[in-house]
Amino acid sequence: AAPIVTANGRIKISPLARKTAAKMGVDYSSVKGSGPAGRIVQKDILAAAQNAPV
Amino acid sequence: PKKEGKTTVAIIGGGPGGYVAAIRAAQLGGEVTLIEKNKLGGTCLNVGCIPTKVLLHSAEALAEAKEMAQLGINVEVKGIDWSKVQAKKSAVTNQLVSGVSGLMKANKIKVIEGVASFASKDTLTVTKKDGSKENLTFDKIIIAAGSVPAVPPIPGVKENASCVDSTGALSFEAVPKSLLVIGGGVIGIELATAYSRFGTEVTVVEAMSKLLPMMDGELTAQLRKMMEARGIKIMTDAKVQSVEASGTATKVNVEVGGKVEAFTAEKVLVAVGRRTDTEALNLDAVGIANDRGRISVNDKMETNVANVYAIGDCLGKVMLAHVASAQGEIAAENALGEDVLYDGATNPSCVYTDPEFAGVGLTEEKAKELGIGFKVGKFPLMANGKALIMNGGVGMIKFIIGEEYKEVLGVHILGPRATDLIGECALAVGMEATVEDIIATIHAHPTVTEAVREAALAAEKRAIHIPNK
Amino acid sequence: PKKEGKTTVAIIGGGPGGYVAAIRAAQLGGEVTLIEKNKLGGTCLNVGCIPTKVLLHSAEALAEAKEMAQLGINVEVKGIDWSKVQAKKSAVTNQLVSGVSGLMKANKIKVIEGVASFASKDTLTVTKKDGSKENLTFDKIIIAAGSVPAVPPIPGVKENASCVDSTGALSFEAVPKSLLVIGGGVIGIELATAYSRFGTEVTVVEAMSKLLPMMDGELTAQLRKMMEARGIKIMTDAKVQSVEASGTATKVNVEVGGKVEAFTAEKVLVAVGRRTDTEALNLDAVGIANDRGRISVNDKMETNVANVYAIGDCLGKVMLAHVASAQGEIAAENALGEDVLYDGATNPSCVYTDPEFAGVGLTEEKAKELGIGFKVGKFPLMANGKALIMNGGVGMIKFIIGEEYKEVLGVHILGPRATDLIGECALAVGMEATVEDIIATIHAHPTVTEAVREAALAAEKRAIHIPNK
Ligand SMILES: Cc1cc2nc3c(=O)[nH]c(=O)nc-3n(C[C@H](O)[C@H](O)[C@H](O)COP(=O)(O)OP(=O)(O)OC[C@H]3O[C@@H](n4cnc5c(N)ncnc54)[C@H](O)[C@@H]3O)c2cc1C
Ligand SMILES: Cc1cc2nc3c(=O)[nH]c(=O)nc-3n(C[C@H](O)[C@H](O)[C@H](O)COP(=O)(O)OP(=O)(O)OC[C@H]3O[C@@H](n4cnc5c(N)ncnc54)[C@H](O)[C@@H]3O)c2cc1C
Repeated sequence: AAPIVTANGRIKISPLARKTAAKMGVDYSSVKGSGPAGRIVQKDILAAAQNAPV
Repeated sequence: PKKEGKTTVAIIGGGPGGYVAAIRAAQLGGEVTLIEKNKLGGTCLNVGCIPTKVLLHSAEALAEAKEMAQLGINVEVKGIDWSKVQAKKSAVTNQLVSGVSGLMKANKIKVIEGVASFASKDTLTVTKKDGSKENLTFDKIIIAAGSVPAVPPIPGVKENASCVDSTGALSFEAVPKSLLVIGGGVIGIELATAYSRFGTEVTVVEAMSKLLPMMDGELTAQLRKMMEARGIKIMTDAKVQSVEASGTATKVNVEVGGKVEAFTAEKVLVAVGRRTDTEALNLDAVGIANDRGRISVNDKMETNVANVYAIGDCLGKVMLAHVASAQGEIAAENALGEDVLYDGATNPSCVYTDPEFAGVGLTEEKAKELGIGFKVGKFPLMANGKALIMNGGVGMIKFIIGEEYKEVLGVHILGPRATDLIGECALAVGMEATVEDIIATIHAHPTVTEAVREAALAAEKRAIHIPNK
Repeated sequence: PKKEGKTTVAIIGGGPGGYVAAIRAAQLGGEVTLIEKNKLGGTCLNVGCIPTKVLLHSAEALAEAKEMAQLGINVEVKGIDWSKVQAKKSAVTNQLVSGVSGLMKANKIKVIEGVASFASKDTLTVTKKDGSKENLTFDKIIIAAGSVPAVPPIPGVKENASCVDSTGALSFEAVPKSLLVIGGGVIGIELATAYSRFGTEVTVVEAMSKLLPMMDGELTAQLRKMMEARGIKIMTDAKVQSVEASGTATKVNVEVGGKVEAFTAEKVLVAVGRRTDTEALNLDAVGIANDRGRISVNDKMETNVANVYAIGDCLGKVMLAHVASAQGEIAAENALGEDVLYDGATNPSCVYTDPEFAGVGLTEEKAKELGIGFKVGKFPLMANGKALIMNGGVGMIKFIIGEEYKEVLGVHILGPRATDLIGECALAVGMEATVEDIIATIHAHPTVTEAVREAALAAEKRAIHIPNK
């Protein structure tokens, strides 16, 4: 799944989700966002971390 | 007669839940019928949010008039023209109700006056004023039946005409000399604020240990002090045992601190909560799951019965107009084929006191209860120029910030314009903003929003206009 | 005597740019000296933002008092006690200035009274009141020298004592019977609003074709109509040619529509702009790049000379207190070893008119000029319950949304509490929010913030409380 990008070409992700991804080592460039208009939110990162192969 | 390919949608109830759901369903192409037994606008426009705010607006004007001398504006306060206050209330209410009626027409929504009840899972019996009944079948039904004041089983309340509910208290024939308010929730506190400003001697009796249970405790305690300083008598941990007539007044017996004390007041406002208005619906007969009249739904606002949704006060959960409306949009979207979830994370709670009081997200108490690590940032409005000009700088803003990621968990504001300041904070919660996002945003000078940023700075121990401890 | 390992920082000027930079530098461990030739608080606290808002607050109170009868509050307006209005202004100003002084102490910032000028790139000569001079050397110097009213080369302005600048207009000895305002920018419009409410007959003369050049044109036109309806005479495309005494009054000759017309007024407010106050600094001698006194900086607020920063009004760009403060924090952080950039994208513009007027981000005009694809969402406050209660529903909210990504490019608000409502919108711009983020956020009822969401909905043609075209 490809994330949505913003007008400035950045991936649409909430600041909390970005920090969470950094902490958990999740690469969010392939996470599908569930927030408004496809924004990646923290729970998407938590779900991705859970599903990631160990 | 169903139009080719159009989904037929019934909405039961024309309050802020129902009429918004109706408009949204019509926007999405539904053929919409709204059934309302009383007045469009529901509790909110007719006997709730709007009329209370009109009274509070007049009350605030009176309070301001009394303070104008120190601004260099000499006015003599001649008194209150209560019939004009009431006329203003009716004028605003009527304008908004007829606005809703116009919106129904503009959106081609059919409005039926009558009481709806379920004949089967997809068919409603509508009983009109003249007693005639009609059965109507729909593809989708959204229940938005709302709530009515609860009458507590306190001996004497029903028997005494001086005991009124919020609807009664909005339409007193004259400003009462004294008023005892049973219940320190939002409705009780707002009406206490209004009548206290109008000159009524007000006493509030609350059974729990704290007023306004959903609001931040520290700020609620500050508000309580301000109310008491203005002469409102407030008792918490106090239980009303009975009410009895006492000459032309009413005696209320209150158990407080182990003793029973008697209080006398001209009027008694019973504001102990509201119950769902779902009796007429026939829920059990068609198997719509509910808990003593409180309808159960999932995040899509679906009941257990296919194609039947429920929203707003009739769920018996968060009884707020904007929650009803938000849920109404979600229910309509799902009914018309979208797949969306209601998320209450950004839901603000507002109390129209003096100053205003608003909060969004987690309170300190709630964060502790959930075991979430957090830090607090506080900023007193005494150090904010605009607040100083507006109300002498009374109030405080408080941020609850997540310990690890510094996300905005909650914001609580007691101060001028709090109910509008909370908009920024709700957006912050919804966007999962961190304290840095608030800080990076330039806040205009001189505004009260500067204090929002300062409270965020305070959480980082880098507030500018107060020393950081 | 420099403390071991501490960076010494000088701040020139104690306005909202300088004192904020000083506090931030102290927070970051700097040993800070602030040099102020006049009063702490600068233009903003002493003769700018704060005193205008105090006058406007009294003026608003007067206007409200006159409208109270229709709220059922009977008051007799006895008049204005101008000395009390002025006393209130001084009281608020003094409280805030002494607050700044307290913050300087709390942050261990050394304050020197005197005029600073560059002796060399890292050394300042401070000339004290008694004429004594001292040379002081610093690791870092932040220039926050601010601005003063510009005097236009209009014949007669200098010679006529009835011609005042904004400082003069804040301290008239009495409310003038008539006032002609030269310049329809923020300062001119705010003072026109205040004095018009106080009963002065006000005329505004603006050389350009539009008032308030930085604000949205459509809403500015609405505001102009409202001001005219209240009796303020407004001329645009009108050039003042000369001013001359005419008995006890002053005659102002204005070229408008090809003809020269004469207007007579008791007082003339010259509010055509401000110039940087950098003459004393000796910029050219030490090679600090500037454009006729307007200091040049990069996004780090660095001048071309190493270790010398400049912020706020003395840059001669966006002359706003909150911009000066934001730049002050950035300069201090960079001076103390951080590496941060000033970003003005979230900078709100506010005008304290009746109703308030505020904007952030791109106006429709600017988006067109930049060739950015956009759509507009508008919501009239007539359809917002809270605005209806507060001011009869006068005003409008307007969103500018990017065509492709639906990001919030700009928001413009004319209406009650606009200057605080803009906080949410600035956060939206800063966080690159899209219209969906605003829509997904629950906005409390009844608040004016609901209309913010409705305007966002309108951009998507799904507003609830107005028909969508
Ligand atoms: C005094 C007071 C002040 C308040 N202030 C605020 C405030 O400031 N902010 C806020 O957010 N909330 C406030 N509230 C709460 C707010 O009014 C409610 O949360 C809101 O009205 C709920 O909307 P609703 O559409 O769910 O129900 P309602 O507004 O109660 O509307 C339900 C409608 O359904 C109709 N109905 C019921 N059963 C049937 C039937 N069987 N057939 C046909 N029609 C039926 C009713 O007649 C009614 O019109 C206040 C409430 C009160 C009492
Ligand atoms: C009437 C009026 C209303 C305004 N209203 C608003 C408003 O509502 N909102 C808003 O954002 N802005 C408003 N402004 C603009 C605002 O006041 C300025 O943008 C702001 O004060 C700029 O801050 P500053 O620190 O850059 O400069 P200033 O506030 O001008 O401070 C500069 C200080 O430096 C001192 N100084 C100068 N040179 C030297 C020297 N060589 N040595 C020592 N000291 C020196 C000066 O004495 C002064 O105290 C208003 C301005 C006016 C005139």
